Amino acid sequence: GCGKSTTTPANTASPGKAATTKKINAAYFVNGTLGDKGFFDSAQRGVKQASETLGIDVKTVEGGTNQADWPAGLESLASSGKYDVIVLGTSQMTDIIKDVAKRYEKQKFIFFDEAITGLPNVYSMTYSQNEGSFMAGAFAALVTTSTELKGANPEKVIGFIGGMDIPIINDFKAGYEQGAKYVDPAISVVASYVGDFANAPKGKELALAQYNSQKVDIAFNVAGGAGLGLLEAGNSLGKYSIGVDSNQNGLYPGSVLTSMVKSIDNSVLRALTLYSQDRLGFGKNEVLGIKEGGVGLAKDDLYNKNVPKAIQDKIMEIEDKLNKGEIKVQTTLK
Amino acid sequence: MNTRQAIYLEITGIIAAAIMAILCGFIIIMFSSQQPMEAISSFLGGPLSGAFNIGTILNKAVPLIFTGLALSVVFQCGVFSMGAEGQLYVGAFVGSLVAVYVHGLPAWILLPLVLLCAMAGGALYGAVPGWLKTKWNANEIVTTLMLNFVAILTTSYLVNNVFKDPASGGYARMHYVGDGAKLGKIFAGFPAHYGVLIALLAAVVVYLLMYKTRSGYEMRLVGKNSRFANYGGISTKRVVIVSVMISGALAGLAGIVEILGVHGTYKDNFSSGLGFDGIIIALLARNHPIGVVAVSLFYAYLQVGATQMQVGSDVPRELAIIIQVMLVLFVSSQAIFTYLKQKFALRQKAVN
Amino acid sequence: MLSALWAQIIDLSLFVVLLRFTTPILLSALGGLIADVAGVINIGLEGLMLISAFSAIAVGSVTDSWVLGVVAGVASSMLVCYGMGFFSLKLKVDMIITGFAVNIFGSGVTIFLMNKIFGVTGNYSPSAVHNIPVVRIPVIDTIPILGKVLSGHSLMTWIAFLSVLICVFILYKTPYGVHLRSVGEAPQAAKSLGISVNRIQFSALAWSGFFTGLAGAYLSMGMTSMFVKDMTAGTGFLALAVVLLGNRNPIGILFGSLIFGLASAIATVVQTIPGSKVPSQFIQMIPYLVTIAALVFFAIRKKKKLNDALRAQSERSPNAAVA
Amino acid sequence: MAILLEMKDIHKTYPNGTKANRGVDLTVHEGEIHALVGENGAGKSTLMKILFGLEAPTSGSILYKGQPLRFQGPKDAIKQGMGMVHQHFMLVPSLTVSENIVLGEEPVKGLFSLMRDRTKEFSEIEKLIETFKLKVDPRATVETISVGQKQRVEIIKVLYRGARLIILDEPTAVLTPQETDELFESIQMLVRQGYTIIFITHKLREVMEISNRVTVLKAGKTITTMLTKDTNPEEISRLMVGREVLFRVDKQPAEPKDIVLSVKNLCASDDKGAPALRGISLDIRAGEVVGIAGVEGNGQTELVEAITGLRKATSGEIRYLGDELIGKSAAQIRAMKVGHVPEDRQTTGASLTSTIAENLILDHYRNPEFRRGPFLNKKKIKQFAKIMMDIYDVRAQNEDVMAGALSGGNLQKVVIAREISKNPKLLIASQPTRGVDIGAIEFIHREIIKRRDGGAAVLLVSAELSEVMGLSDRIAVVYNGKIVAVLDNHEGLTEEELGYYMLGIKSQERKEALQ
Ligand SMILES: Nc1ncnc2c1ncn2[C@@H]1O[C@H](COP(=O)(O)OP(=O)(O)OP(=O)(O)O)[C@@H](O)[C@H]1O
Ligand SMILES: Nc1ncnc2c1ncn2[C@@H]1O[C@H](COP(=O)(O)OP(=O)(O)OP(=O)(O)O)[C@@H](O)[C@H]1O
Ligand SMILES: [Mg+2]
Ligand SMILES: [Mg+2]
Repeated sequence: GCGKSTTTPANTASPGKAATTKKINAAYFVNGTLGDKGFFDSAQRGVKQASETLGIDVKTVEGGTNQADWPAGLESLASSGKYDVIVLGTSQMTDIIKDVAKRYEKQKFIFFDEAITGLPNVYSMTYSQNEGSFMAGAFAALVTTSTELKGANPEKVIGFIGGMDIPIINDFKAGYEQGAKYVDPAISVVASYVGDFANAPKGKELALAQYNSQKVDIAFNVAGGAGLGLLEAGNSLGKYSIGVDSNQNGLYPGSVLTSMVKSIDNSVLRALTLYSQDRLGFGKNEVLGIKEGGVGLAKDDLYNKNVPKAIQDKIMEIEDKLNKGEIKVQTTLK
Repeated sequence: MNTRQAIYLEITGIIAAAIMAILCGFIIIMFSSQQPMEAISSFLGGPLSGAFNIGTILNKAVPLIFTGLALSVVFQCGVFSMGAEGQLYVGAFVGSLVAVYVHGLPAWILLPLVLLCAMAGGALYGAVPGWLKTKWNANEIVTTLMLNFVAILTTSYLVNNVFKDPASGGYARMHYVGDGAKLGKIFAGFPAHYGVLIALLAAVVVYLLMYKTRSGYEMRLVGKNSRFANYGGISTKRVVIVSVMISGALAGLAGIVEILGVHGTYKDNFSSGLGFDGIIIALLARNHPIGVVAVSLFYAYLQVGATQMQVGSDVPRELAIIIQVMLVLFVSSQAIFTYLKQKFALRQKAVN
Repeated sequence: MLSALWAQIIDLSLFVVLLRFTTPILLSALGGLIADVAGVINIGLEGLMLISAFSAIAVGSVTDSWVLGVVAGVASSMLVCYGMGFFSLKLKVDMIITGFAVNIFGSGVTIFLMNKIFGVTGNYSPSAVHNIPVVRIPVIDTIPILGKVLSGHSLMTWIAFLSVLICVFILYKTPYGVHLRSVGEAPQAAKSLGISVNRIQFSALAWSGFFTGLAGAYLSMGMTSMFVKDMTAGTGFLALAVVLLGNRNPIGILFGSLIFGLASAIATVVQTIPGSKVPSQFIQMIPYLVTIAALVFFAIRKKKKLNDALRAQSERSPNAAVA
Repeated sequence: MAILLEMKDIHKTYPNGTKANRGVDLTVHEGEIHALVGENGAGKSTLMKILFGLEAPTSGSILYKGQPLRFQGPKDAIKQGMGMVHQHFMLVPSLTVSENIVLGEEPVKGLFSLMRDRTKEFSEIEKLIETFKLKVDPRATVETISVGQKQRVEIIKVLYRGARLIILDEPTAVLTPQETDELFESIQMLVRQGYTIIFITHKLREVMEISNRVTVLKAGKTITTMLTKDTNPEEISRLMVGREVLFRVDKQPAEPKDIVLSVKNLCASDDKGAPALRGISLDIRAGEVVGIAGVEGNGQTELVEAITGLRKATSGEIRYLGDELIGKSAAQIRAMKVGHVPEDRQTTGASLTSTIAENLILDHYRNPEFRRGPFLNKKKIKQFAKIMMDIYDVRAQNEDVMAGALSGGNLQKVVIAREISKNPKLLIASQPTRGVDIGAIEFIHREIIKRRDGGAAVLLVSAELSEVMGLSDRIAVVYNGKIVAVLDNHEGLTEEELGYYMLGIKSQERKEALQ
């Protein structure tokens, strides 16, 4: 709550910069509810860290799942005038934020996951999720024919489970397929959709069907909470899976080999830090790809321990090519 | 007891119920919040503080009024439809297609055309369970629940794959509708859009329809005693079909007005349960159209209150919603009203 | 596509999936049934299942005992049912409003408690939970086909089928069951014989909570071992549909659930077959369309059967009125 | 005889303010049949509900076997050896007869006595059926048995619980004369075995026939209690209604004119699809009342429904003033000035949750006179309803009262008012006075005759032979879906003779064939 953070001493921020840090009130508007283990939670972690390290006062407001509530929800924050900066994201908010930002010119906004340029009070950042998914696809392709991994079979089939059959999810799928084909054009991808992002039992059933009947040995979770069913299914069968959005490697060590992370938390923290130092470039959009650390595979100790060296090396190589721009990943969006 | 006293009693009952609910909510808040007073005051006072919040209440009440009316019509006719959600999607989708793809018409033709098409879409979709019921006596609760899923999935497929605006990015929507078909703000600087007026108009029309016309008389009679209606020469099957179609048309209106007034175009999955809220609204209003307006405003007030409590205190969203639910439960308690009436009757006796 | 489906029918994996989908629907539909029979339609199945799913995994993971988990799930669901009874029977709130209220409440309270107790949002997936065990029948397990048909299913699947029998027993073999039915059908008649309508309806709600609680526990400790917010995703409403599809009797509900389970299983299999050109939305629609089709089918048959039965009866005793 | 029960100065005010009892005294002796009479709404049922613990009295005292009583609910009353057969059936339609009988007191067996003991259930019921000669099949589902059998089930229910004081609230209202006779035999057998009976009825003939003493209620108060043998129907009715009541219908000989309705070879099926009408032919002329006599279930219901368009005829013709009615909808037929008082006013003749006004305009809401533009003319409708209530003496606060809050007699007046006020050329009246008090019966009979004299053709269907014989100019007897006799209603015609036709023992066709 507010009571706690006001007592946080300002000197918790990095020394030297404390002097330039001003007392900031920020709000984080969630156009949905927390607990998606994805964007929203990740950004929440970012603002939380910001409040701890920078002494910013952060108020999180959940707008709920009814889209009609979002314009009013955001506007009520902007019109209150209580907040120096409002953090929010997702492409569903693009038109809404444009409208509100024009009408509340003094209000500053930090916007993630969709590009907005030309509005002097909005800073936006985007993540090349297709690049991240490309890495996940390449990783899966390397795993599925691996001889070192016990759960891998010789068949060149990998799985994909999406929450809904919608563009944002299909962009993940497109990147995933490109990555897999890049490694081996003969790989085929089995894709299924849960229908929502909550029905974990159904997610698990779909995954079980993929693993059991389609010779899938590694599958990519792009179904939020429902996708946790996939991770569990993979673990229960001794097969593999790839987590999404945040680092899910620890959920089932040895089965969740890696996760495709979008570092929204870091980027939000970074943006707020810059803001506190008056160095944030409002009016601009920044693209955070593999190179910028905006997206990538989670390479933690578990990754190092469980993923064969050969695959790790190959992944490094592909990442390098992406960074250099030698590989171009197509996006289905726009 | 005359009508005036009855109204007083009703109001006293509502106030008593609200006080009980707030006490209950307060107890919950005490356990979980550091700022109980702020929470309560932002919950109750927040929604009425400022033109912006008041306008928001009005806007939120609009789709509730439509779906509440939609369901009150079928409920009065004795059909327990849960299908407003699906009809709302179909209506909104059809209406949006017209709004997005028909060009070159002046606004005063286009807008009514869009609304009419939405109503037609909802009505036709509503006719399906009505037909299944009258033809084969297929339970309408089952068919409407299932048809909701069918409508949501079908429209989702279409907007994602056929009618998607390529510029819409990760979440599919159609092209934005032109200004001609939009429902603008009634006053500059006040959020309420013209849908508010349409909703009020719809409530009056439904009131007149249900209580002042022959069709309304027939529908209510069929709902109350279909044997009697049949004996009186009323074709109950026809009346049932008519009522589900009127209901579907109103649900379709709910959808298209929300699109034109709030979203600006058809967005995938835009409703999230407005059709189900309508069921609660209609039941709370005891199926009376004017009651539907009052209850919708109350419901919208509670929803805005729940958001305001989240903004104005440390109470999380879930708790705010639980308190909102408590209020609804207490206010819909018949027992409290009966109790008051009995007390009243006893007092009257003592006086006499 | 069809050949792949066929292959799965042959190797019985479709059957296994069917059983898993059927279990929670069947249990919660039985819960819906008992309330419905007693005249208190329970729209709150969805919320009850969520609450039970959360309580089950919360207690189950903390105590490391699936038995305690299931008990907690069932108890919490029954407790909320008592709350429903308080509002609908004592305070005379419309039963349907109460049901919707429970759904909203269930979603909210589970998220709230998950956050308060475990400090997590969205989902709670404890490591190393002891799930409701799978029953392997020693000898049969090894027999090729029979093994797959009879062995290796969750204990809760067996409990679900057993519950059908229990419901038949309760409803038709005990005095209590007759009271339930009479209270639902003719409350005035029951009251005139000194049967307390309120008490019976309260108890019906408790049973409703019991079976729905089992269904919820199975979601979080059988089908999966986690709680995800709103993880029921409409299962309660499907169960409600199955109650009506099953013609308000336990055996009908068993068949209704199996039809729905089969449709869901087929949708799952079809979705995972590579190269299918049918859009996913239309595959997801299969169970709902099948339900409508089944309902219409049964409605037509019922109409016909009733006519036939009545005709046969009136032919047997043409002068019944005179006799 | 010893006093079994004493109710003193009972008052009851319902939550809505209705004062149903305002000082009732009732003393019942052990082993007697005590009749309780009074107009509709006099408070008879209320008094009995209080006695049985279903309603709490506002004030007053009850002594039972000398002990003061105050029941919390029917369970206590049952425990004390009371049983009540309610005015409207208190049965669960989908359960079997035996399940209904033992409901709440089921014999049990097995572990923890969890299971129903069906064997014991049946054997105990068979014993009761045997002893009291109450014929009914315990295995049948209640919704499939006849009204008379349902009444027997209600009585067995009471006996099964070991009741010694049995309250019968209008048990004969829906029974045929034959069923009534059977019921009376059972009652007499009970009394011989020492049971005590409280018997509510509107039929004074029954009071005279069976009761030992009679208590008269009026407007919630006891007027008097008399020995039946010391009084007569005229006195009782005077006490009940407060004026002289005419028992004989006062009418002039009919002057029949042209044929209004002509039914030829009409065939139709019942709800179950079995043939119910097997070739009915009948003419009714303007200015005459044709009564249909017959044991219920011989096609009367189907005949009325076929004529009024509520049931499809399978063959034959129905000519009404030259038009063919078969194939016309109920709405069209009603519009052709056919009035229909249906046999069941609670479910068919009225909508109980609608107001009196809404019930009264069923025929007129389509009428342009009651419209203003696209809307119904509320003012006109109210006015119309007020006038109707005035003419037909419907006793209620105003026209906005729910029909369900009316007593049976008043509700029937609403139905009669609606059907007669449309000035029908053909009036079909089915059981027009069932469950209605004698004052109202007199009124309804007068209205029907008035219609006849005004030139309408009247088709009367009644299970009450005295009513058929009192009102009709000609009597057609139906048996098994056919008209077996059409008799002129002359002085010499006896109930006995009619009875032979009704039971199928005699038939005109056969008689003619013999001659
Ligand atoms: N539950 C009730 N609530 C309010 N008023 C009631 C209720 N039951 C009966 N009344 C009213 O009380 C009065 C007496 O009713 P009661 O049923 O005792 O009459 P009754 O003598 O049995 O009449 P009937 O011969 O028609 O059966 C009537 O005016 C009736 O409308
Ligand atoms: N809650 C109530 N409020 C108002 N009136 C009521 C209520 N309950 C019952 N009544 C009315 O009281 C009247 C008396 O009830 P009861 O059931 O004893 O007899 P009835 O149906 O009027 O009698 P009958 O069959 O002799 O015509 C009925 O008309 C009934 O509709
Ligand atoms: Mg492989
Ligand atoms: Mg009575």
